[in-house]
Order: sequence, then structure tokens, then C-alpha cells
Amino acid sequence: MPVYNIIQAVNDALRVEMRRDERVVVLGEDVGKFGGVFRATQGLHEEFGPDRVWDTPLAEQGIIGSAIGMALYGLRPVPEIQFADFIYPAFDQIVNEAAKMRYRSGGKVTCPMVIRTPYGGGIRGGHYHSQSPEAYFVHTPGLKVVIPSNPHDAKGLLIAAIRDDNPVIFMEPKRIYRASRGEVPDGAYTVGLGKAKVVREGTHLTLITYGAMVPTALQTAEAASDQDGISMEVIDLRTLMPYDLETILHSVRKTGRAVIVHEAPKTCGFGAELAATINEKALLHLEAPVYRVAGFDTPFPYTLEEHYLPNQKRIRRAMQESLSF
Amino acid sequence: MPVYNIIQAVNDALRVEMRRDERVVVLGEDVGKFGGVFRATQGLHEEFGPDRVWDTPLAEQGIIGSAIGMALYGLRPVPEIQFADFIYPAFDQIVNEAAKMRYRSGGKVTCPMVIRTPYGGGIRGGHYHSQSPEAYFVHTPGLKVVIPSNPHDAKGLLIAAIRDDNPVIFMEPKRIYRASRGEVPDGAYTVGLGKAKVVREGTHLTLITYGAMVPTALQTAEAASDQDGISMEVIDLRTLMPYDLETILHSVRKTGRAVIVHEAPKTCGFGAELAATINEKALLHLEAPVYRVAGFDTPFPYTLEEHYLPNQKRIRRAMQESLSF
Amino acid sequence: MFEGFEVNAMPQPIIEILKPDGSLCKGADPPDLNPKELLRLYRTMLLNRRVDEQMVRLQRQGRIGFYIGSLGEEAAIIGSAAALAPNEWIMPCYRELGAALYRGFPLFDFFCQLFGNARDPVKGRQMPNHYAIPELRFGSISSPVGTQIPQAVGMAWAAKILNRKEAVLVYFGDGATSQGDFHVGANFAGVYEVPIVLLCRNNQWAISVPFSTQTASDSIAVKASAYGLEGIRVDGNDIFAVHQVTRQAAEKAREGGGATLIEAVTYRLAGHSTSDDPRAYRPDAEVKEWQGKDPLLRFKRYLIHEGHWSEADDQKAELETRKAIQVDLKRAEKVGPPAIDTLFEDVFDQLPWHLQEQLQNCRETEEGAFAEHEV
Amino acid sequence: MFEGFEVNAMPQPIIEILKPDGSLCKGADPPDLNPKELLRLYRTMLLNRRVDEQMVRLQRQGRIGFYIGSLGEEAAIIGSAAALAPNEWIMPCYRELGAALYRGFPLFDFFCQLFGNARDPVKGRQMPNHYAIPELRFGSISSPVGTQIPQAVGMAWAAKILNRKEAVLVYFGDGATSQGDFHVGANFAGVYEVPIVLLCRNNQWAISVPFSTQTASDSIAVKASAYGLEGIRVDGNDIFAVHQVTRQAAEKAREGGGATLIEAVTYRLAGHSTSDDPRAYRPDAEVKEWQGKDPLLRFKRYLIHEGHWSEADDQKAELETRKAIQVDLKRAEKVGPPAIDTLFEDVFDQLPWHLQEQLQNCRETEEGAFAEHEV
Ligand SMILES: Cc1ncc(C[n+]2csc(CCOP(=O)(O)OP(=O)(O)O)c2C)c(N)n1
Ligand SMILES: Cc1ncc(C[n+]2csc(CCOP(=O)(O)OP(=O)(O)O)c2C)c(N)n1
Ligand SMILES: [Mg+2]
Ligand SMILES: [Mg+2]
Repeated sequence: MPVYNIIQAVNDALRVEMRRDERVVVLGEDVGKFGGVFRATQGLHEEFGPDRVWDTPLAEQGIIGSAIGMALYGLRPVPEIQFADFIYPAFDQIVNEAAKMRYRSGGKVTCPMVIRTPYGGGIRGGHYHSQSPEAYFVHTPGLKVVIPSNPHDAKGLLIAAIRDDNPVIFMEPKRIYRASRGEVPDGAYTVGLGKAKVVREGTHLTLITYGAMVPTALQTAEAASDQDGISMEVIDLRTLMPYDLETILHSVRKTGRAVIVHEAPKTCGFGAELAATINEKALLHLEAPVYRVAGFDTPFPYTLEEHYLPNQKRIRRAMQESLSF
Repeated sequence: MPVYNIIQAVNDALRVEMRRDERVVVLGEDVGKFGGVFRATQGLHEEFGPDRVWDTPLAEQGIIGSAIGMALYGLRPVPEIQFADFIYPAFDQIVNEAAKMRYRSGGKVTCPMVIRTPYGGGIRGGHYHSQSPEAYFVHTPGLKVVIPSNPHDAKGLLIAAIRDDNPVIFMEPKRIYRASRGEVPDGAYTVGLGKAKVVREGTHLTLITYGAMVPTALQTAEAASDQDGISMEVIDLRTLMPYDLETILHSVRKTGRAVIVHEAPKTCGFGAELAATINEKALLHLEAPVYRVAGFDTPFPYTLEEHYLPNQKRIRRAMQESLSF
Repeated sequence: MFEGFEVNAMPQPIIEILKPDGSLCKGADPPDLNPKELLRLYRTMLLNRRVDEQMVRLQRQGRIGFYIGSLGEEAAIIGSAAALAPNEWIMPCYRELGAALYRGFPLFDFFCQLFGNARDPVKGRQMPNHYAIPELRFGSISSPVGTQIPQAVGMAWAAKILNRKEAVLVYFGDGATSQGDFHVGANFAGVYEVPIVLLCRNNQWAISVPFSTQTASDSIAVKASAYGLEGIRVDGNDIFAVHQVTRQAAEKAREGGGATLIEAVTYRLAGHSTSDDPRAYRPDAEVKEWQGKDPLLRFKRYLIHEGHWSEADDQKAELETRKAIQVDLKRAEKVGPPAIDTLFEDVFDQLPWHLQEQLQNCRETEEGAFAEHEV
Repeated sequence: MFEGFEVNAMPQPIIEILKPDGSLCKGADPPDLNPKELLRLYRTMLLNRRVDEQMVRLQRQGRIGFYIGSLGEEAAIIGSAAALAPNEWIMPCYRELGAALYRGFPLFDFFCQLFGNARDPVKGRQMPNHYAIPELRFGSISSPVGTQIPQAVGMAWAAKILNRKEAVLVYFGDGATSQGDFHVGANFAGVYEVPIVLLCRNNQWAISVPFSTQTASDSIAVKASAYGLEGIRVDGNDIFAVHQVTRQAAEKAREGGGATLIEAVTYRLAGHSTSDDPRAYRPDAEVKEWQGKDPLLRFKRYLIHEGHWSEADDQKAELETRKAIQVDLKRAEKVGPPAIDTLFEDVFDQLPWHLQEQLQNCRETEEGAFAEHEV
């Protein structure tokens, strides 16, 4: 099996689906000849030509608005928003239109599309090249939200998302775009939406996370077991909406302790939903409060981003608080 | 003291501040001669003239974008977004610009402004005249979020918001715009941002809510005490960001039980943050999980809205679950 | 100072064929529509007019919660819709009932939507006038102003990609042209030369905001130049002129000629909706002036003058129309509300765990309610 | 078909004064700038050019993380900035370092911002080139393309409301004109006749997207017609022409004449930023052709030809420039990172409880880190 990084896996998924299904088309800023500022669409313009891959004018609301129209007409558009930080001009089209199309039309009109966008910090991008807006979309009924953490899942989840009949926000962890490498099967395969993965078994505490925080969580778990003999279970959610409650509860009931890790600001972040739901459904199994290690409630900084982002130190601290509660 | 409804209180607050401070200006769709589709700006155009009150073209991003510019220049704009459901075209200007202006400029540039917008259901407005988007803004660092539930608070909070040096999202409970009436002091007074109010003392359970759900919560509490002798404490948050943690914890430590009520969809709603934080900070005081009674995770419906919205039945049910846990 | 590039100095013709008195403008070629087509257009306009009037009454009686009509704009709407082939998509704003009726939207379905009842095609989820008729290639109506524009451009773009020789027609108001969605939609339409007709009903008002506050440009049509499109102004109360320019724009689109921006100059004779009282912000004189340009009366005069129609025919048609409305209205009003379960359908193609849980919770809480609500 | 309203058929003059060879166009009146002003402009352009070159090297050496320059666009930027009064606001995009330097932005501050260090005026919170200099009436730079346009319109509107006789100058690129923010900004500017100069640096590219894919209109200037504005095209590499049209537009604005859209036709000679490699998407020939139109060289030739400047002066200026850069760069590079506490400042005017808590938590977790980071 070839070893790919996440960008190559995304690129491969797009190629595989575009070969399989004529209706799959790609549009966005710089995605054509240039192949995308992160190279995720490299080679697609050459292989599939100017009738399936387009550079667009600089207008996110135009990209998403017209992609919705393509979906209404029967295509399977995969628009790219160059950075998640720039998705807001399209916010109305996403939350008021794409998300509600099926419901408001009594199920008669659907708009299957996948909005790909790189998210997250750690690349010295400051305010506007580092944001993690997933909670906005999880809070919006009608959207699925998917965030892979490795090449294998990235390809399988993207293919599943493209074949899904609902609008999907597909957020790619740009910090580990190239750093995360792994074996990726040739051809088409899917990783089912809505299924989390226990990426490390453990007994003392459950770390719940997704995307670029998965490697950080795993490193912390390794260190904790080496240095303190603490056994942490690590769950990679992979899909945030709908998320895999069963896997979460199963683990938390076993360990009795949970810490949630994400880059987005803590307040009203996705971790709040997980903590609230775990408490609602597993209170009597909890030996300690569910703690959240998240980005601070500030705009995303530049120089001090490594202090802003959840890091091993902060996860360890939450772990200790939980264990010593 | 005059008895006003919420619209009159808002109108009075605007008038009082415009008289006091030349820098306060009002702009939005239909807010001029017409006085706003809910009449909240009635009479302002006549009194303050076309240089302080403007009808704008139909473009929310233009309204907020230019209001930000006015604030940068030294004015105190109070733009109106006709319905909260239509705020999304301005989402980028609000979350990427207004919210981050102070931080990104190292504190050198500020943009004090108050974005007024009616929110919530119960007026047979369907998908697009009923939404409660507060969680999007609470999750966005740099914005204050205020939601009054009665005329007295509406006036005092709006005056405080206009005098505040930060951008404030001021969401008005349109369902009770006219139904909620009460004495409102003449002239200027403020209700401090960030301070909740215990609107009903109780001992068995704490109901935490805000805006148009406050009357529903109070009615439920009355019924519960009449019919089942259950004593519920009801907290009206008034400000969601920054919210009044102290008042919440003080009450929950006393009652040991909490139910959160809001109209917005449950998943990743503001109730998730409250539940997560209460569990984080008061776990050992809790006799039961913190329950959330919220809008369902669907777009806002039309015919069945009274079934969609939290009602006494659903709050009672959560109360019983909590008490019988 | 330097000679700036002053477009607004240019004259902008308004295309006209049918005069208010029902006669044709000098030199204008008569519409190439046969009597059958002419009468279909007229009957649709008449139906549109009477349905609007009746529904406003219904709202005043509290039988429906809201209504938004198209009084005075029927020619702009029906004349343009009739210029498309039945298989070509129409992406509406919220005032294009006439276009739907022209395509055969059953009154019963429409009334059920107004009531939001169990037979409402959109399951009682949207306000009155917000239906969706994909089976007639008529898009889902949404309240946010302007959102349908880039979507329609995307549909036309898709039609081009798939080599269908189809045009798409999208409707919007003068107020909508101020939105970013108009700008990006028109710009994409120009860049990709998509087969679309952008039809702006310039009815002079956006609720209480007059056109003069909406934009400082001389017209909507002139905005075409910003996108490399052709811009056309047409008398929106003149069904022949509207039909002809739209047909030509659609034909041009099908043949690969790209997009056209049509400004149909018309007037919103009634309030914005039943929630509005226009006397608060506009002079009666203005309304009176436009009443004199009534598109329906104008068309009727023409038909009678040409011998296609008579006062007797008209009275008969009026009766039939009223009857048709009454019959379906009665039936529709009898239908009960949707079952509560329907609240949870169609958020996604399937019900995820959290919605199943919420449905269950709702079921248990509402107990009786379910029974009550069965149809 | 009907004669559409074909604006694009109109010819659009490009205003020119200074030819590439440094001589004046026939019939063009020489700029009314005295030698002192001329040399201030030239020295600023030279400084801008050398700073850009040096910073790109710095980035290649890994000493800064990113850089975005204005190679080839200096005349469009500095010529226009110089046309404003010092008390008039400039709302920049991210390429207007020249405008900031013209107003006296200290190199040391700029370098500290690139390093994001403890002396960075914006406290190390934004990427390189994203500073804010309100004390020089120079706005806060943001990455999202186009957002500054409606904001600048709001500032000009405020100036009008307060009866200040001030103009505002806002910069943006050709790509930005595709955004909704350009549309609403220009439309509001037209409706309220605000005193603003909308200056588009049409450098032909938006990263890898050519102007031809950005819009189908003949020019940016023509878009003015959509808003009832005056649109002007000017040679953006001709500092005299840019200065003159901008000064006249600003004067018109101050006198209540409203807004002007200026399209400065120029070219982005370098990659979009240090993250970009333009060879992947554009032909060298095109770049070469524009190198022949270099605004700096053109200006220098003029100055020498007019006797205001000599090669000797130039070499001296080059040395001084290099020296000035080296000195401040050394100083700036020595400054350490901001204190971690600063992470929590300026979200609001005060620190609410949740940020105090997070600061406390961060303090305790990072222990040593704080010491390390003191300046
Ligand atoms: C984004 C958005 N903002 C505001 C509104 C409220 N609103 C509904 S219709 C309308 C006026 C629309 O005017 P126009 O586009 O001219 O269409 P018309 O009603 O005249 O046909 C407004 C402001 C809305 N529906 N959507
Ligand atoms: C809203 C938004 N979308 C995308 C980007 C990514 N981006 C940064 S600069 C740029 C191109 C801008 O082109 P133009 O407006 O012509 O300005 P120029 O860089 O040529 O000066 C893009 C697409 C962004 N910063 N903001
Ligand atoms: Mg209108
Ligand atoms: Mg450019």
C-alpha cells in the first residue's frame, strides 16, 4: 500500500470519486491549474479538465451559493474554502440555505455537497489562518461535520462524505497535512460517517478529541503511561455531527473519567456539548468532572500560538486534576 | 413610572442615549421614517433627523461593515438587523472584524457598537423569522451578548450596552415584545452587563434561562409549586457573555439541581456551556444531571412551533426527571 | 478634473410593446403568441390577481397567518415565466405565484401550504408563500433576500457542464440587488457565461425603502456592465415586452450566449405583505399613478380589441376563477395540522440518534397531542 | 434581438502622465509637486522597494515566518497615499507598506511586527504585515479580503455626519472586487455620497487567479456605473497620474462630491507572498513585459532628467536606505517574544472572569515559561 500524507490522501479521494462519478466537480480559489494553495487538488485540472475543476473569483459566498445550485441540479460539488477562517462570507448560504434545503422543502429538494476546508492552528497563521469554527456548524441542524486525523481516515471519510446525501462540512487538519503519514489503500473505500475510533485503549481516563489534536493526545497518553503508569484511552471522534455517543459512553463508563481536547475556544465549543451530554447520560459513572482542554477564549494569536493551543502540559494538568479529584 | 412594553423600552433607551450623546446613531433596513418593522425606532428619525437615523439598502454586511467604520471613527452606532435570522450575511464582519478589532490591533483600535436584533420563535415566523443564534456569538471571543426578558431590563441593558466599549450583540425577545409590560423609570439608568437576576427564589431546583423563555420558566415554576409543592428558583441570565457564573453556582449549590431552558437547538447551544461548566465547578453539589430543555435539533418549523419550543410540559418533565433521579 | 468614466450619462431605453390603453406602441411588432397562448397568459394573470385578493381577505379574517402577493407585478412575473420551456428551472423569490400557476401549481397544494397543514407540500415548515415545486422545475422558496441568485447561477452552470441546452430563470427584487449574493451571482454568471436570465422585478420599493435609497445607479440594468453582461430595461407591466425580452434572453442563453440581466420596471401596488401598511411611508399619488398602468387591464383591453376576448368571456372567467378558488380553499381548510413526528423528518436523509431521542422525548411529553394531531 | 444596454462597448481611457522612459506624455501637465515633495515620494518608493527585497531574504533565511510585499505596485500605493492630508484616514489592504512609510511608520515598529515580538505594536497577535497605526490614521490590517471596504465607507460616512471636511482612502485588489463587501461598500458610498476614494490596485492577479477569471467586465473602473459613482482608470505604475487622480478625487470628496472608484492598472511582479511560486501559473514573458514598466526606475529617470536627482544622489540614498534597514532590523531582532499574559489582554476592555481563570490556569501550567518569556 502506498504511504501518503493527508493532502495526498485527500487528493487521491477526490481523484477516485471523480473517476467513478461524473457528477463530482471541484471549484474554489486557486484549485485549478495551481492545484490549491495546499496542493490538495493538484493534477485534477489536468486529468478532468476545465469542465470539472474551476478556479473561481474571490467570493466564498459565490463559491458555496453556486455549489448549492450545482447540487440542486444533480451534480456532486466539492467546493474548497481556502482556509476555514474565510468561510464566513458563505455562512448565510451554508446555514440558511444548504443546511435547511431538505427540511424547508418537505424533503423534496436536497443538496448533497462537501465543503472542504483546512482548519486549525500551529502553522504560524495568526488570527486568520488558524481558526477552528466547527462548533458553528455542529450547532446548525442539517449539516454533517467531519474532521479526519490521518491519511487513511481522510480518504475514506471524504469518499463517504461525497457519497452522502446531505451537506457535509469536511474540515482538514492543516497542521498535520504533511506531518501525518500512513498507508492508504488504493482505489475506493469508505470510513463510515458517525463512527468514532478508539485509537488507544486505556483504563484510567478517556481522552476525547479529533483532528490535529489526536497526535497530541496520543503523545500525552504515551508519556503519561511511561512516566506515571497512567493508562489513558484515546477516542478520535472523526465525525462531530452526528457524533458517536455509544463509543464515548462505553469508554467513559469504563474509565469513569473524561477529558475533552480541542483547539477551538472553550466557551460554547464542541467540548461543551460532549461534557454536557456525558454528564447527562453517565453522571453516576463519573469519578470526576469532565474537563475541557481547549483554545483560550481569545482570537487566535501569532507568536504565542503554541501556548494558546492545547499542549501536553495542559492535557497532563487536566488529567491530574481528574485523577486527583 | 410609565408602563412600557419591551419595544417601547428599547425605543426609550435609544432616545435617551441619542439625546445624551451626539455620537449615538441608528441605521438599518426600514428603521427611518417607517420606524422599523417592529416600531422599535419609531419617532427617532423625526426627532434626530436624517443625520443620525438612516434607512439602508438591503445588505446586512453593508449595515454592519459601515457601522464598524463609524465606530472606528468615533461614533457609537446602533445598527439594527431586522431579524436575527438575517444576520448571517454580516457574520464575517461581526466575527472576523468587530470581534477581533481590539485584539488584532494590540488594543489600539476599538469598535464600540451595539447590534440590535429581534430573535426567537412563537410568532408563526417559520424557518427565517424565529431563529435564536446566540451560541454562535457566545462562541466568538470579543463579543458581548445580551438578551433582556422584560421592559425594565431591556432599557437598562441597552443603555449599558451603548455605553460599553466593546461590540455587543443585543438580542430582543420578539415573542414578548408587546406581551411583556412593566414599569420603566424615566430617563437614563443602566442594568450592568454580566449580572444575572434571580427572578424567583426556590430551594428544590434551579431553572436557568433568558429572554423569551423567562416567562415560560416562571409560569412553570408557579404551576409546580401550586400543583406539586415544588420550589423552583429561576435565574434570568440577562447577559450570556460574560455570563454570571457566581449567581448560577450559588443557586445550584443551594438546590443541587439545575435545568437549563432555551429556544435554540440543543446541540452546542448555550445550555451546553452552562451544563458543562456547572458540572465542572459544582459536581459534588449535584443531586442529578443538569438537564437541558431546548429547541430540537431541526430547523425552526412553522405550524408546530409550539411543540418545537420549550413549553411547560417539557420543562415539567425535565424537572421531574431531575427530582426523581 | 480628468474625464471620469460616466456611464450614467448614457440614455437607457425602456422596451415597450403594449400601451396602458391596450394598443400596441408604434412600430412594435405584435407578439408572436397564438390566441391559445394569449388566453393562457391572461387567465393565469387573472387567477393570480384573484387569489392574491382572496388570500389577503383570508389573512384579515385570521384564517391564515400571513400573505405576500404580487398585485401589479403579474405581467413581469407571468410574461417572463411563459418564455421558458417547461423543463427549464425557475428559481423564485417569494412573489412569483403567477409563475407557479402558469406551470400548473395546483391551488389546493398552494392553499395547503398557506395553512401549513398535513397536505402542505413542504409539511408545514415554512411561512405562507414559501413552497417548493421541484416536480415543476420550480425551486424552493426561502426568505433571506437574494440567496437564490448564486444558486440559480450554479444550476445554469451545471446545465452548461452537462451540455443541456437549457436556460434558468431567477427572480429577485430591486432590494435584492444590494446584497452580496446578487453581486457574486452576476459576477460568476459573467465569468462562466452561464445560461441564465437574471430577472429583477424593480417594483420601486423594498418594504419601506424606496429605490432611490437602494442604489445611486440610474437603473438596475446598468449594473450589468459591472459583470460584462447585457442589461435590458423593460416595462414590467407590459406582458408582451416582458415575454419577448425574456424569450430572447433565454434563447441566447440556450445557444451559449451567456447571461442577461433584465430589469422589469414595475410597481408594488399593495403593501409589502399583510404585515405592512404602506401609507406610513409612500404617497397615494404615486400608487394612483401606477394603478393607471395596471398590467391586467391593459392586457384585457388588448385581447378584447383584437377580438380574442369579450366582456362576457371575462365575466365567465371571473366566475370560474372564484369558484375554483372557493372549492380548493374549502378542501384545504378542512385538513388538519401535520403529525408531530414530521417535525423530525428531513433534517437529514435519515434520523441520527440524537433526533430519534428527541422524537421519543417529544412523543412521551406530548402524549395525547399525537392523537389529536393525526390527520 | 433588442438593443441591450452595452456599456462595455465604450472606450475607457487610461490616464497617463509619466512614460516608462521617464519623459512626460505629450500634452500632460507636469505634476504640481515641488522638488521636496518629489524626493519624499521617491525616497519612500526606494525604501519600500528595498525593505521588501530585504524582508523576502529574511523569510528565506527563516528569520521571519512570512512576508507579503508590493514589488511593482509602489507608485499606485505611494502616489495615492501622498494625495491625502495627514489627518485623513487610510484603510489598507495588506500591501500598502509604502503608504505607511510615507506617513512615517517607523521601520523598527514594522520589523517588530514582522517578528511578532514584545515591541510589536499589535503584540504579536497577527501574521507579518498585519499592523495597525491609528496614530497615523492608518487602519488595522486584516486578512479577510475586502472587509475594509464597507468599514472605510462607514468612516467616510461618519466624517460626513460630523461635518469634517475629510476624505478617506481605501485600498483593495482586483480580487477583492468579487467580494460582497466591495459591492455593499461601493453601493453605500453611492447612496450616501460619502467622501471616499475607492482605490483598486488591479495588479492582474489574485494569487493564481488572473483578472480574466475574476470578472467578465472590461475593467474595474466600469463597475463604478453600478453604484452611480465616477470610475477612473489610471496607469498604476505612473506615480504622477496616480497622485493627480487621487488628489482630485479626494478634493471632490472633501467638497461634498461623493465617492470615486479609481482603478490603478499595475502588476504584481513578485509572487503573491513568500508562500507562493508564481512560475507555476503565469508566463515569464508577462512578468518581463511589466518589468519594463517599473514605476521606480521610471520616476528616477524623470528626476534625473529634470535635474532634481543624480546617480550619485541615488547611490547615497541606496546606502542610507540599506543602513537604516540594517540598524532597525538588528534592534528589532534582539527583542524577545511578548509575555504570555498578553495572550489574554484586549479581547475586551477588561478581563472577564473566564479569561482571568484561563490566564491563571495558563500561568500555573506554564510556570517557567513565564520567566523565560519576560522581555
Ligand atoms: C437577508 C434579508 N434581510 C432582510 C429581510 C427582510 N425583508 C423581507 S423582504 C424585504 C424587502 C425586499 O425588497 P425587494 O428585494 O425589492 O423585493 P420585493 O419585496 O420588493 O419584491 C426585506 C428587507 C430578508 N427577508 N432577508
Ligand atoms: C475572504 C478571503 N478569502 C480568501 C483569502 C485568501 N487570499 C489571500 S490574498 C488572496 C488574493 C487577493 O487578491 P487581490 O484582491 O487581487 O489582492 P492582491 O493580493 O493581488 O494585492 C486570497 C485569495 C482571504 N485572505 N480572504
Ligand atoms: Mg422591491
Ligand atoms: Mg490582485
